[in-house]
Amino acid sequence: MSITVRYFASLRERVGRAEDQLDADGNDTAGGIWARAVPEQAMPDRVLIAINQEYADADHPVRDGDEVAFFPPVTGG
Amino acid sequence: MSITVRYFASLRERVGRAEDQLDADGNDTAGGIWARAVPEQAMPDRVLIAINQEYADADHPVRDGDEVAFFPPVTGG
Amino acid sequence: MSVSLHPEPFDPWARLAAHQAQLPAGSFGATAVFVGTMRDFNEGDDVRGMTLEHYPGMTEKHLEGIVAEARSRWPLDDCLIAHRVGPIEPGDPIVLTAVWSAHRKAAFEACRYLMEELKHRAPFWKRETLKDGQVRWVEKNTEG
Amino acid sequence: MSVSLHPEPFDPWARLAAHQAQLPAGSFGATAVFVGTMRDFNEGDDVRGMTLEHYPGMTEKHLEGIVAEARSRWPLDDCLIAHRVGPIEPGDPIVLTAVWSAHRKAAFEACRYLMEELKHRAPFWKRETLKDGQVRWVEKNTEG
Repeated sequence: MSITVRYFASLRERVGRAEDQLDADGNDTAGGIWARAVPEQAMPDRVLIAINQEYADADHPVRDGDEVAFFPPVTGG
Repeated sequence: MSITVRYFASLRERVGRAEDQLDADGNDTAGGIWARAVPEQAMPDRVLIAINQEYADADHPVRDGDEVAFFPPVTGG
Repeated sequence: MSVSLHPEPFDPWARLAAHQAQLPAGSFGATAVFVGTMRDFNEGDDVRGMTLEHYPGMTEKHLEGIVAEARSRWPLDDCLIAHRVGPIEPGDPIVLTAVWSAHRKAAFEACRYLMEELKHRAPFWKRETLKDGQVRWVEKNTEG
Repeated sequence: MSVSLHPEPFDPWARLAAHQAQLPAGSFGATAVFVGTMRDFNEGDDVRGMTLEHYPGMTEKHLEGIVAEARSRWPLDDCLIAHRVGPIEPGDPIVLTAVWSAHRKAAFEACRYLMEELKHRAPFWKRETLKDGQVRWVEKNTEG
């Protein structure tokens, strides 16, 4: 198993890829996942985070097998 | 010329006719028109009044040639 | 701007499609619509049919006044009101109000305003026929 | 209850007619509808086209959650949300929300709630192509 990290919209373009696969370290949070996956960039202030397709905060724990997504403010409708 | 008095919906049934023609007396109000046209019945409390198809109060003056309408609270839509 | 009274059943969705086809495409961003439909029950009783009486002339004039007032209060591209008159059966649309605007706040607020004004002031009166054949004037409008 | 994403243009009025045909006639009295349409201008610029990105899976789940929340807050007979994804042209409908209820207050409020929640939380992102060919992500949603 591993953790799937996904990026959407302008954030995907900024990161330069749509997806990463990370090994779980047993003590991850959503914010920690960003720091490990995109070490060259600070997590943007207004980023939205979803864990397994539900909104979550940066300090929410992440477990092996989870899908963590990062994306900018939504602009649908 | 004369004043046309019209009754609608349940009020028309209560008055027993749809329309009256009255001679103007030069000093009429909407309430006065009712009293002259339907002397056998007091004007209902919740009656709505329109003069020339615009809402008006009972003390609004009525002139020769005007159309005065009396009807119950509206229930459209 | 369109205000119309319909002695025959009308299809609100077809009416909207036809009206909107006349507006310049790409000019409006928000459309808010309300449709009131006749139910087969009212105040606890089964209702078989209804007749809608109106005041020819004043009713149209009053509806046009409501539309003008809405256009003075909100920035609107267009408005539409259609209302049935005469005999109506359960399931028939009674009223359609629609508003086109650049923004959804104006569209929602103006559409609701049209309906509230229409319900409280436009000269229409409903007479219901109940399942047992009894006929009664509706005394109180449906709550907002 | 119906939530759908449309990679191709859809006709909101035909969608409403088809959906409503499935509901028991005479059961609902009030239908409130909102349609968001792509305009050919935004923030002062002429816009030639747009692409709507979404998060497959989460977007549908989130819209279903919004509908469930609305149904827990208001007494509703039915709800419908349809949303475009992919390439979109000016004049194309982007979003449709519709609510059927016994009373107009619940219908209006719930329809507006669906739109506000969708605008603020549903994972969609717009990328515009301007008239001069420049491409930009829309950063701020249209105001309510």
